[in-house]
Amino acid sequence: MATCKDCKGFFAREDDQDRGDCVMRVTDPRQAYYKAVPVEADKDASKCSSFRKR
Amino acid sequence: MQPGALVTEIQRFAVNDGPGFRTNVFLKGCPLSCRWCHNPETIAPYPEIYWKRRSCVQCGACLDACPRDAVNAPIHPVEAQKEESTYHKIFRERCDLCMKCVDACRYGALEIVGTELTVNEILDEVERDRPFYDNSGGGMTVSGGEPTAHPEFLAQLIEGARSRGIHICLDTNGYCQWDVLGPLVQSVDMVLYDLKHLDSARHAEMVGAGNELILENLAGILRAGKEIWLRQPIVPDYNDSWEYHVKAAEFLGQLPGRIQRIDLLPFHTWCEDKYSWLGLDWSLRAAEPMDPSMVEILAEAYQARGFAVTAGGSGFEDNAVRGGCRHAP
Amino acid sequence: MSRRDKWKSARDAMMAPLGKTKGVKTRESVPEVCCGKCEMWFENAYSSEGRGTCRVLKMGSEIHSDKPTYVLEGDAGLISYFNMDASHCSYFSKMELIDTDGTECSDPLFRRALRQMKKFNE
Amino acid sequence: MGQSTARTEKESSVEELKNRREWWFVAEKTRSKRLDYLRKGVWKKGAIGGNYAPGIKIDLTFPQLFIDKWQEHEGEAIMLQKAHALAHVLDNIPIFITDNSQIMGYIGSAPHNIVWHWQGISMVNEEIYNEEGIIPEPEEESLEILANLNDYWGGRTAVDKLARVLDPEDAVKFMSGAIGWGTPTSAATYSTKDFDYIFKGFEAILAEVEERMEETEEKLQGNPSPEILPLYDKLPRWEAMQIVLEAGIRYAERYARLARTLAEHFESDPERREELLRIAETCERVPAKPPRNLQESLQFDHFVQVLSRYETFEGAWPHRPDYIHGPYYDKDVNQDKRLSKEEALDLVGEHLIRTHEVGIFAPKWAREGLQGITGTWVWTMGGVKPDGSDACNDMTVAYMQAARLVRVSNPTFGFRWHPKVKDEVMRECFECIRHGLGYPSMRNDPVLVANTVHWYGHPVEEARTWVHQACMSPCPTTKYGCQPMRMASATANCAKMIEYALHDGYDPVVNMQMGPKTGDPREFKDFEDLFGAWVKQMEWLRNILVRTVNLGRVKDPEFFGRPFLSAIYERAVETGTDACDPSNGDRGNAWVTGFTWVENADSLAAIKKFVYDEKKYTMDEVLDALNANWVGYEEMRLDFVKNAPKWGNDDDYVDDLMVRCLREVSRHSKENRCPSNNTWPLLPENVSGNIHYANLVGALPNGRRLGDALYDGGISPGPGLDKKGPTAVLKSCGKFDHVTDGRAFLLNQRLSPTQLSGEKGYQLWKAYMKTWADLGLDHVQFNMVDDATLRAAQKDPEKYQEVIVRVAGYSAHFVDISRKTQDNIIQRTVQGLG
Repeated sequence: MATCKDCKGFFAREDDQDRGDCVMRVTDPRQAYYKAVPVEADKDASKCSSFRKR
Repeated sequence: MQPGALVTEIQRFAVNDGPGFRTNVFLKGCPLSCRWCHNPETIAPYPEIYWKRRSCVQCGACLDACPRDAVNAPIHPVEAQKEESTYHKIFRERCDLCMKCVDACRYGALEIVGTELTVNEILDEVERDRPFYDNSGGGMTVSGGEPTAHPEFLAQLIEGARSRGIHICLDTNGYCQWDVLGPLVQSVDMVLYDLKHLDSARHAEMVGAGNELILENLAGILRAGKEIWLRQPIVPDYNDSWEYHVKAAEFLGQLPGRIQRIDLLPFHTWCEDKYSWLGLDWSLRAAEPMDPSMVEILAEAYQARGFAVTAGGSGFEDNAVRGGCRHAP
Repeated sequence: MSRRDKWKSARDAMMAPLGKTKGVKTRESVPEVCCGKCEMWFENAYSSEGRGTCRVLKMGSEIHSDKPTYVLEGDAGLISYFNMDASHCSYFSKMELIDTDGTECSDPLFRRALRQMKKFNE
Repeated sequence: MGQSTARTEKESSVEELKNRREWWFVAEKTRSKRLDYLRKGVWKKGAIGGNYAPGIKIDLTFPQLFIDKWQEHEGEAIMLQKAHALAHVLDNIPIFITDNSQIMGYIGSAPHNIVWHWQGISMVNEEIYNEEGIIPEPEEESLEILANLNDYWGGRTAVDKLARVLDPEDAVKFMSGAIGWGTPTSAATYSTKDFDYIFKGFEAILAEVEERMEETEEKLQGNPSPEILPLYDKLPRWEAMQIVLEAGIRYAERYARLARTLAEHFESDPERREELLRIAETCERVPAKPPRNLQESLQFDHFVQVLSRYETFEGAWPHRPDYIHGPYYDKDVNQDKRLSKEEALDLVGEHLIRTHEVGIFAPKWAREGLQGITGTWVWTMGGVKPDGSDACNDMTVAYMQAARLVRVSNPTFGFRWHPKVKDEVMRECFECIRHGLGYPSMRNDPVLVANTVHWYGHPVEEARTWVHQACMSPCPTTKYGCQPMRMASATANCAKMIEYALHDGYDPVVNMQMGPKTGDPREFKDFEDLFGAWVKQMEWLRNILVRTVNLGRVKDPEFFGRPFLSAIYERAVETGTDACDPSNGDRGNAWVTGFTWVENADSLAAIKKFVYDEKKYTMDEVLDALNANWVGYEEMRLDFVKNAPKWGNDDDYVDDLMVRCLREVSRHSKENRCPSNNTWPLLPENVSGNIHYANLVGALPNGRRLGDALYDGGISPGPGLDKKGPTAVLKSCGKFDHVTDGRAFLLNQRLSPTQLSGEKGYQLWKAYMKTWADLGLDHVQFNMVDDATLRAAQKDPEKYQEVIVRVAGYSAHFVDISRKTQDNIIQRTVQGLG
C-alpha cells in the first residue's frame, strides 16, 4: 500500500518522524501558491490523486 | 423700508470669483448683451419665468391660470423633453409676467427668477459663510448682470458689508460712467474686471457696445491703485488666437498701473439649460466647449510679460492675491 | 393569556425549526404552492434563511392542513417559511419573480432562499 | 472589448493617465512587480450586490475540524471546550504561501474560500445552506455535510441560546429585522486590541498565565468560601488561554516549516530563497516573542488578526497600524538602513492586501448593508500620542502611499486630524482622496477625544489612544479602555421613530404592533403632541435594542466564550475572566448606531410647517397620503419634497428640530446604561443600510415612498436636497455639539475632481478642512469620482472594475454594488464647480 511517506510531496517533521506536511503546488485562476496539509506518515495514499512516488 | 434690488441668486461656495471661498450676489439687469453670456437670466432688469422642461408633467394648470393666453397647450412630456424639441411653455411676446402660472404650478416646473431683496436680507445670507471667509481670505463678490446698473443700492450693499467686516469684490464689466463707477470702485476691496475684446468694432459685434468706455475705466481703476483681477472670457473664433493675446498682453502692459492677475476663462456651455428655461434661443448653442488646456497655452503670452495668469480664475491659485478678512468692528 | 405567553407562541414559531434534525431532504423540499412564492409573504429582514411574515394572517393562523384556520386580528403577523405548504391557504396569491440573478438588493419580492427557489425561475 | 481598452491604457504614459485621472492604471504602472502580482491575485470576497463572486466557496474544512474536538470535549467549560477545538483547527487547517508574498496567515484553507462562523446564529447557517454558488463541489456531498453541521448547531448557537432567555416579545420584535440590525453576541463582533500588551509576545503572556494559575491553586487549598468559590471557574479559563496561545505559536511554526521546506526543496531563485528563509525566521520568532523589525511586527500583527478571526466573525478591524509599526519602520529604514523605502513599501502594501483578502461569510442583510466588502475595516491613522503631541510618523505616510498603489476597497483609513498635523501628511491624505479612494475619512481628534471622555469617563491620556471601533466610534486601546465586543449591535432603523409616531406604534410593513400606543395623530392638538409621541417611540426603540444587547453582553461568556481574545486582553489574563465579561474592569464603549436618522428631522419639519404652522394640509390628509404610499397624491408629495424645509441648508427652521431631536436622544442616552454602567450615545451613520431598509420603511412626510432609498446617512442631507452647497451643509452640521450631542456623526461630501485638481485644489481643500474643524464637526468623507465616470462604469463595468467609491463609512468598488446603491451614489449632490 502506498503511504504518504512514500510520496515526493511528503516532508517529515523534525520533532516527529511519524507526522509531516504534504506540500503541493497549486495554481488557481488568480495566483499560484504552495499548500501544506498535515498528514500521518503512514496514511494510505493509494487513492490520492497527487501522489508522486519518491 | 430699505430699498431692494432684484437678485437672481446668492451663490455660496463660489471658488472662481475672487480670492478664497466667496458668496456671489447676482444682481439682475445688464446694459450689455454678450452673446456668450453665461447668466442670461441676469440681463433683463425685471423678474422672468423659468420653465424647467424636466420637471413639467404637462398637467395644464398653468394654461388655466393664465389671463392672457400666453401659455402653450400641453403636449406629451416625452415629446417636450426631447433634445431637439423647440417647445416652450410660455409665449414670451404675449406674457406680461403676472406670474399667475407660477403660482398654479405644483411641480416646480415654473419658477420666478429674480427676487427683490434688501441689503440686510442679502448680507444676512452672505454672513452665514463667515467661517469659510476667515479661513480662505474670501468674502462677498457682487456680480450680475451688471451691479453698477444699480449704483445706489450697490453703494448701500457695499457700505453694509463693510460695516460687517466682509471682504468685498466688485465683479463689473466696466460699462458705466466713471463718475458712478469711480466712487464704487474706491469703496470695495478689489475689482474683478471683464475685458472682452480690444478692437471696438469686434467688441460691439458680440457685446452690443464699443469698448472705449470700458478701456478708459480700466485705466481709471489702475490709476486709482485699486487691486484688480482682469478676467477675459475666451470665446472660440473670437478672441482665442495667439496673436490676439500677444497684442492684448502688450496693451495691458502699457496701462498706467499694475494688474495683479489675469484670469483666462475658457468658453463653456453649462448655461445652455438656462437659455432653454427662459425660452430663448442661444446663438452659441452649437459651439464646442473649450478645452481648458488651450487656455493654458494662451496664458504664456501674458506670462512672457510678467503677468500672473490663471486658467479658470480659481481663488485658490498659488499666485492668488488674498483679500484678507477683517472682523466686524 | 399573559403578555409573555402571547408572544411566546410567536417566538416559538420563529425559532421552531432550529434544533430539529432535518437532513437534506426536509431542507430541499419546496412544495409547488408555498409561502415563498406568495405576494402576501414578506421575507424577514433579520435573516435570509427563508423565514418571513404573512401580511394578512396573524399569529394563531394555521394554513398547512386541509382545514386552515385564519386569524385576522392580533399584535403579530403569522410567521412562516418559504417552503411551507400553502396549497390550502385561500390567501395565497402567486407573485412575479423579478430578480432572477440575485445581484439586486432590496427587491421586495426577492426570494432569498436562492438555491432551492432557483428551479422555479424557468 | 475591455481588454483592448486595457491595452491602450498600458501604452499611455503615467503623466497622461494622471491627466485623465485613471488612477487604477497609474497605480498599476508605478507599483512594484511583487505588489502587482499580489494585488491581482486577490479573490474578491465582498458580495456583488447580494451575491458572492463566481469561484468563491464556503470553507467546509474549518467547521469539520472544529466539530471533531468540540464534541470530544462536550461538557467542559465553554472556553476550554472551544480552546481545544480551535487548537485542533490551527494545527490541521491547510496553510499556503503565495508566490512573492512575505506576510503569512489566512483564515480558511484556500485563497478563494470564505470562512463561515457557525456558532453565532443558526438562521445564518441555514442561509448558507440556501445560498447559491458558494457550496463547494461536489455539491451533493457538501450539502450533506452542511445539513449535518446545521442539524448539530441548530439551537446551540449563541443567538439561539439568547433568544430563549430574552423576553419573548422583545425576541420577536428584535428579530423582525424591521427596527434594526443586531447580533448581540461576540460571535459576530469586533474588538479593540492593545498591542502594547500583545507585543510582549505569547510566551510572556503564557508565563503570566502560569503565575496566576499557581497563585490561584495555592488559594484553592483553603476552605471553600464565597471568596474562593469563583476561583474554581477561573482555572479552566486560564487553561483555555494557554491552549490557544500555544496553538497560535504552533500555527506560526507551521508557516516557518513550510517556508523552510520550500527554500530547501522547491525554490530555485536565490533571491526568493532568501525571502523564504526570512519568512521562516520571522514565523519562528513571532508571535512567541516580541518583534524586532518591521517584517516581524507586521507578521505578529497579522497573526493576531487571523487568530482572532478563527475564533469569531470580527466584522470590523479596529487598528492603528502606523502608530504600532512606526517605530519598527523608523528603526529599519531610517536608523539601521536595513530596508530601503521601496522594500518597506512592499511590506506595507502587502499588509493591506493580506487584510483585503480576508473573507468571512456574511448574511444577506449584512451584505446588503455593507455592499462590496467583507466588513467595515477602518484603520486609524495619525492622531496624537497619550501626551498630546503629534503621533504621525513615516509609517503614516507609507500607508497612504501604499494605499494609492494597491487601491483596495478594504481596509480603509480614518485620519485623526488635529491642529499639529504637518502639511506633508495632510498632502498625503489629500492625494488619497484625490485619487478617488474615498479615504481617509477625516476625523476631528480634539473633538473626539473630548467626546470619549464625556461619554465614558476614560482618562484623557487613554482617550488619546483611540482607534475606530468600527466605522466611526473611537475606542481607547488601553487595558480598561479596550472594547471586546460589538455593543453597536444596538443598531436602530431610526426612520421607524417618526413612522411609529404617525401610526400609533403599529408597523404596517411587518404587520405588527411594535412601538407603544402613542395615540392617533389626528387627535394631536399641536406639534408638541406629535413631538411627544416621537420621543416615546424613540425611547422605546432604543430601549428594546439596548436591553437586548446588554443581555447578550452579560451572557456572552456563558453562551459563546472567547479563549483567544481573553488571552490577549490584559485585564482578562489578570483576572481569569472571559474578555467579554463586563465585570473585569471594562469602562464601556457602547453606542446605538443610528441608521436612517435624518428622515426624522425632515419629516417633523414638514409636518410642523404644513400642518401646524401654515395649516396648508390637515393631519388627516397627510395620513391618507402616507397610507396610500403617496399614490394619488403626487402634487402634494412634491410639495413636501420641494417646499418643506430640509436639513443641510443652513435653515434654522429644520436645523433647530434636528438639534432638539439629538438633545432628546442624548438625554435618553444617559438613562440607558450598559453592563459597565456607562452610557449609550447615538451615532448616526448608515453604511448602506439606506438601501437595505428601503423596503422596510413606509412612506414618510419628507415625501419618501416605500421602496425609495433612504438618505445616505449619518447627518448627510438627503441626496439632492442640499440646495445651498457644501458650506451650508457644514454650517447645519455645526449647529449641534459633536462632543455632547452624540457619539459621532457621519457626513458624506461629493466634491468635483476638476475642482480639486492641482495645487489650487489642495489649497481649497485645506481651507475647507480648516473651517470644518473650526465648526467642530467630528467627521467628513469625500467621494471624488465624477458622474460621467460612474455612469460609464454602469454601462461598461468591465472597463471600470477598479473604480472605488465611498459608500457610507467604508469604500467599495463601484461595480460591486447593486444598481440601486449605484444610482443613489450618483444622485448624491455633487458640490458644484463654483
